[in-house]
Amino acid sequence: MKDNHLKKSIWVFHLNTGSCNGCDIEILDALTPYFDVERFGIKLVASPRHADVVLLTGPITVKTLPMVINALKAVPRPRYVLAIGACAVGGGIWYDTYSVIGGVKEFKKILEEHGVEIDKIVYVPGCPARPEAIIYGVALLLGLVKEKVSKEVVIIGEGSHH
Amino acid sequence: MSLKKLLKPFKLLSIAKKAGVVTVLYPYQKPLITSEFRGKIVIDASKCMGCGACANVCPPNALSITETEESVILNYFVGRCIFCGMCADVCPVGAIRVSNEFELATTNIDNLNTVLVHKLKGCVDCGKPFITSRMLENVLKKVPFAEKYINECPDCRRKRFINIVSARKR
Amino acid sequence: MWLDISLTIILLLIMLILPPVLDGIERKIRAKIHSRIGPPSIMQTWYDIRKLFAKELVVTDTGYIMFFIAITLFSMTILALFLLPTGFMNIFSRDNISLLLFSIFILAIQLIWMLLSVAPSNPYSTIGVFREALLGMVNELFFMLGLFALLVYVNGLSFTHLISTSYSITYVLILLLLASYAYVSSGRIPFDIAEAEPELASGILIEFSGPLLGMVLYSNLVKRAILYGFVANLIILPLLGELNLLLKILLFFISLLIIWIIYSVTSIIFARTRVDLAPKTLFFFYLLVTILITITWLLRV
Amino acid sequence: MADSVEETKRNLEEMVNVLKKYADNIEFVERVGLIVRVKKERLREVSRFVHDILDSYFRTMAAVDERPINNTFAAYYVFGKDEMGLNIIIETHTDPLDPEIPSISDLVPAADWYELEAWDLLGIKFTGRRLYRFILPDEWPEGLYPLRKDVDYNLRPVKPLARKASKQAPAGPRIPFGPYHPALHEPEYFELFVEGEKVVDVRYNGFHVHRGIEKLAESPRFTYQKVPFLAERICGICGFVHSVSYTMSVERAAKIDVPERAEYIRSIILEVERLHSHLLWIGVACHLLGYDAGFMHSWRIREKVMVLSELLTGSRKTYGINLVGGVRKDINKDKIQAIMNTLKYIKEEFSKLVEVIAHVPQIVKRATGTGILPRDDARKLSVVGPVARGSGLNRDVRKDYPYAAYPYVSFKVPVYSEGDNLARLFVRIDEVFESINILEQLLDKIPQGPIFAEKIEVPEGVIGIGNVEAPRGEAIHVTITGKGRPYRWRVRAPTYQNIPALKIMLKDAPLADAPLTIASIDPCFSCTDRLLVIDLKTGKAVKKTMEEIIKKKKVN
Repeated sequence: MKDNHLKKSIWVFHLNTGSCNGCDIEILDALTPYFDVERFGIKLVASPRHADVVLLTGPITVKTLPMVINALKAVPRPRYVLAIGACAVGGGIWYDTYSVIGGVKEFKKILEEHGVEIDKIVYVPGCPARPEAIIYGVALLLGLVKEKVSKEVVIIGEGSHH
Repeated sequence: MSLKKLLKPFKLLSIAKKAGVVTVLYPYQKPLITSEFRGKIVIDASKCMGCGACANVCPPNALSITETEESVILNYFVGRCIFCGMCADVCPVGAIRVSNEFELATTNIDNLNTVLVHKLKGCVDCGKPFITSRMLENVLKKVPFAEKYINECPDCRRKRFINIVSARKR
Repeated sequence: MWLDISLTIILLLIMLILPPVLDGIERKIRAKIHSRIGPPSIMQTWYDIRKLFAKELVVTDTGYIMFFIAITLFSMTILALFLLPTGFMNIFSRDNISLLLFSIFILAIQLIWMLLSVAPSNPYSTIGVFREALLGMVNELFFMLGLFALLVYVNGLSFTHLISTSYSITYVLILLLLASYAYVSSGRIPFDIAEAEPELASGILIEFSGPLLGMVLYSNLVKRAILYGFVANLIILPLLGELNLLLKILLFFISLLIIWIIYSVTSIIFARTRVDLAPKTLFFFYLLVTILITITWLLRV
Repeated sequence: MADSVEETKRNLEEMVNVLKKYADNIEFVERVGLIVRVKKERLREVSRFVHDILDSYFRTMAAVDERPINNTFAAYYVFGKDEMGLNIIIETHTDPLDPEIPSISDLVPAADWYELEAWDLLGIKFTGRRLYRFILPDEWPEGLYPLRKDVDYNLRPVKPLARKASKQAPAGPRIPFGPYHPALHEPEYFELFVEGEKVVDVRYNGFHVHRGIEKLAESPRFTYQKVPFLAERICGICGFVHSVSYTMSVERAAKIDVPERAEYIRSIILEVERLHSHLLWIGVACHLLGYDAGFMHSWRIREKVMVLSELLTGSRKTYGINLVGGVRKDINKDKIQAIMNTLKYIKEEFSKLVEVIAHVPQIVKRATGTGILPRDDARKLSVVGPVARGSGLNRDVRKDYPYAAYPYVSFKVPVYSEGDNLARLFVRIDEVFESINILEQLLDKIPQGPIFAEKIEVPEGVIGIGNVEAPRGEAIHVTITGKGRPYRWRVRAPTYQNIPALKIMLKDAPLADAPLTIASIDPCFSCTDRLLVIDLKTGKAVKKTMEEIIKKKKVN
């Protein structure tokens, strides 16, 4: 994150786009005594106008899409998105049904069409993403921790050296 | 009496005092995790034979099999994984292990993929790629006498079979 | 003279820096009562405000009105700070009407705060301001009554008159009234109805963003400090006559801190009252105190 | 005992005799209930008889596209007779080309949403009532019904509906009073029409979380053993409830005998889930009333339950261990000890906390006498769970339609008659202690043995009903079996039944009570909080009037 001011104070807005509640409850859980994200200077706010980071959960159903776009538009720049849970990252178990968009990948295209820019997206897999995973995602956004995952390609069989 | 009632809410302070600060200082401390937790699955590339049993049971299709001309590609997209561990249960060679890894956040969605490319072995007769070498090894381990015809692709095998039958008829 | 002025400037600076720090302390205490750690340092609120000033300002349809009102609120708050006798060492406290002037400023700030919520065209905000007004009606009315009683009691219109006052039951009651006023108008639970009810989704501040929000939040904290500083003055001024000046200043800040902490703990212990209940409860409470003040005043105890 | 069995039998016979008048065919199916097949013309009479005369309540309705099987559309209305623990299923069929069924929503108010849903998703016309778009988004093409068998599950007829966004946000950026709220979960929302601060009408604008789950389960992507993982994800709070409901419906349809130990484990996890859900709810209710300390501390206690669920199931949300025929994970001595320790902790800490919460004056004031649902209305709307029990209805699926290991334990069902928010709060508080009691008994009695059924074969074309008392009420799943996967799977979450009751609770009440009242039904696919405020006095949305005021200002 380039903005140094944001390092010490992050206000988050929770945007549910049709998730099952699992991740949403874990987000709330991250606020409560055992995890307490306030110790990173994180605060949950009620209006997207106040937010720096949008915590996006759910596969983005067709019905919520307009509201989601509006909410993201309302966030002042620089705006960041934390896509939390299997649904938000990859569309989840219902990634290809008739009533969902299917994860951030598709959603990004739609956002581009609407000219809504997002400065950075952090993907937090998990079903549900446990509070620690969410904290890890935030810590990654803040640059407190290093990324652990990387794309792995293994070639097995003839002509491969493994 | 009523004063006592009025002061009851202040008992909260004693509850808080007794509970103390309970916060777990993750990521500086160990997470609040039990031994049973199911996290990311780890595919042992030295065992996997590309049979696709895992992709078959995976409810969200986080594991998927793509077949191309010369290879079978097993793709594990952890971004959609629901961590049910069914794949580990059904894997015939025990190549899949459920770890308790949950620190999977990334800024690049591509990082969430694990790809296993199984190059297909060619048929001894026509040279068309048809089976992964691991599968071959495994079949041989279980049915040693299959050695004769296992190197042939199903098409060639069928052809040969037809040839044998028609030769007999003649 | 120069010493006076430089001391005043230093005190003013402290009063400008202090409110967010006090808020930081409050957040730490609240976290402790919640069994958790809370913000990383007591400077957290300052970090928040600094960040808000670095953010983009989204201008809405009614943006310029909001901007204008927010600026007015900010400057009024700073002006009121000048009038507060921080350690009774400011240039204005020499004049004869500082107490009256100060009170007028307090009322004006409340009024602008309400205007602030009319500015954005948002239903939540509108309902928020109606609620604020409903509560304000009772609160402001009894503030004026309490102030009137105080002015009569100390027999003067300036803070300097407080020094020569002595404690009595009447004075304690007046103090109670004004301290309650300070509590309610600083928007704390159970009386933060306008801002915090969940059906209002952060109420009157919903449309503010970036620097504008930072300004409003900061003004609100300074307003809190002013109100509590006022109460602190009421408490300590009659007590110290001939003390060393620096000691007096120190005492003022200590009592400000203590009042802030007591108020914040109270707000943690209780829940929010309902919008129709709050004015009623307050009215009867204030009425009772006012009647008692009158009786004790008449009996001269 | 023998007497009551005899009596039940006699009652049943009597009932069948009367029902014969209406029906073409009556069949009693073991583990499922009484299936009454009627012509659609007689549906209204028979449902009136079952609902009013037999005094049963409306549980669910499954509409099915059976054209590939028998060239009809079918509807299965499920009524429940609590005292006998009996399901009365009224089955009716209609024409495939122009499907029409007479509406019963005037006789059985609870059927209202079911008919709307069947119209929206299957295109079955219910005559004698107003039908409108209910679940699908506005842009969805008319005449395309996603639950029909000839429509693919992954059909996306409209380009991801971007048009609407631009339509909704004219001239410059504006805050969506879209359905989002920080504290609570989901994007459902209510439109409250207010006069000043008084609510005069409520409109529910929901189904934003519609993800096409039922259709997905019928798709080739799924099999009988995959659906439990889908069912869990219906709700992140009561996931296990849904997976048990589903597996139970299949097991009952296929007459699969689940080993007793598996049933015990299911019950244990269900109760653990109830504990976490109730603690969650109490915390959220405190938060809504501005009592964050209560929120923090009840969630602090709840965290122990979360750790426990992870220990028992491998997932903090009790996901992933339930399958048709049994469970995947056994519990051992260490785990039993862990449960015991947690229970002790919760009992101690929770009773202390409740004492404090119940004495915070504002909480008591705001919960007493607000959001009242009278008993009569509760009965008419067939509400379930704590909402029913808070209004004096003694309705608990665990007692009335026993399942899993509940027949083996004894417990009380807390019932309060006031019908206000406080009553519902008390029901939940009592249930926390009752859950602890049930868990202790279960742990004490758990038998040894296998945890998975030996033989699992599911015949085609049979109906099964699974019901579970979720923390927020009864969840009921109807499954009609198919080849390798459900032919039709109808899920009914408790909130579906309870939301219509909000209209009564909220009407003429102050706006300030609305959040707590809405939260008091513990909405599952949750809604709770985003409201569109419309002032009826001026006849316009407040937003508009405000704009006008400001315009006038500009002119001056």
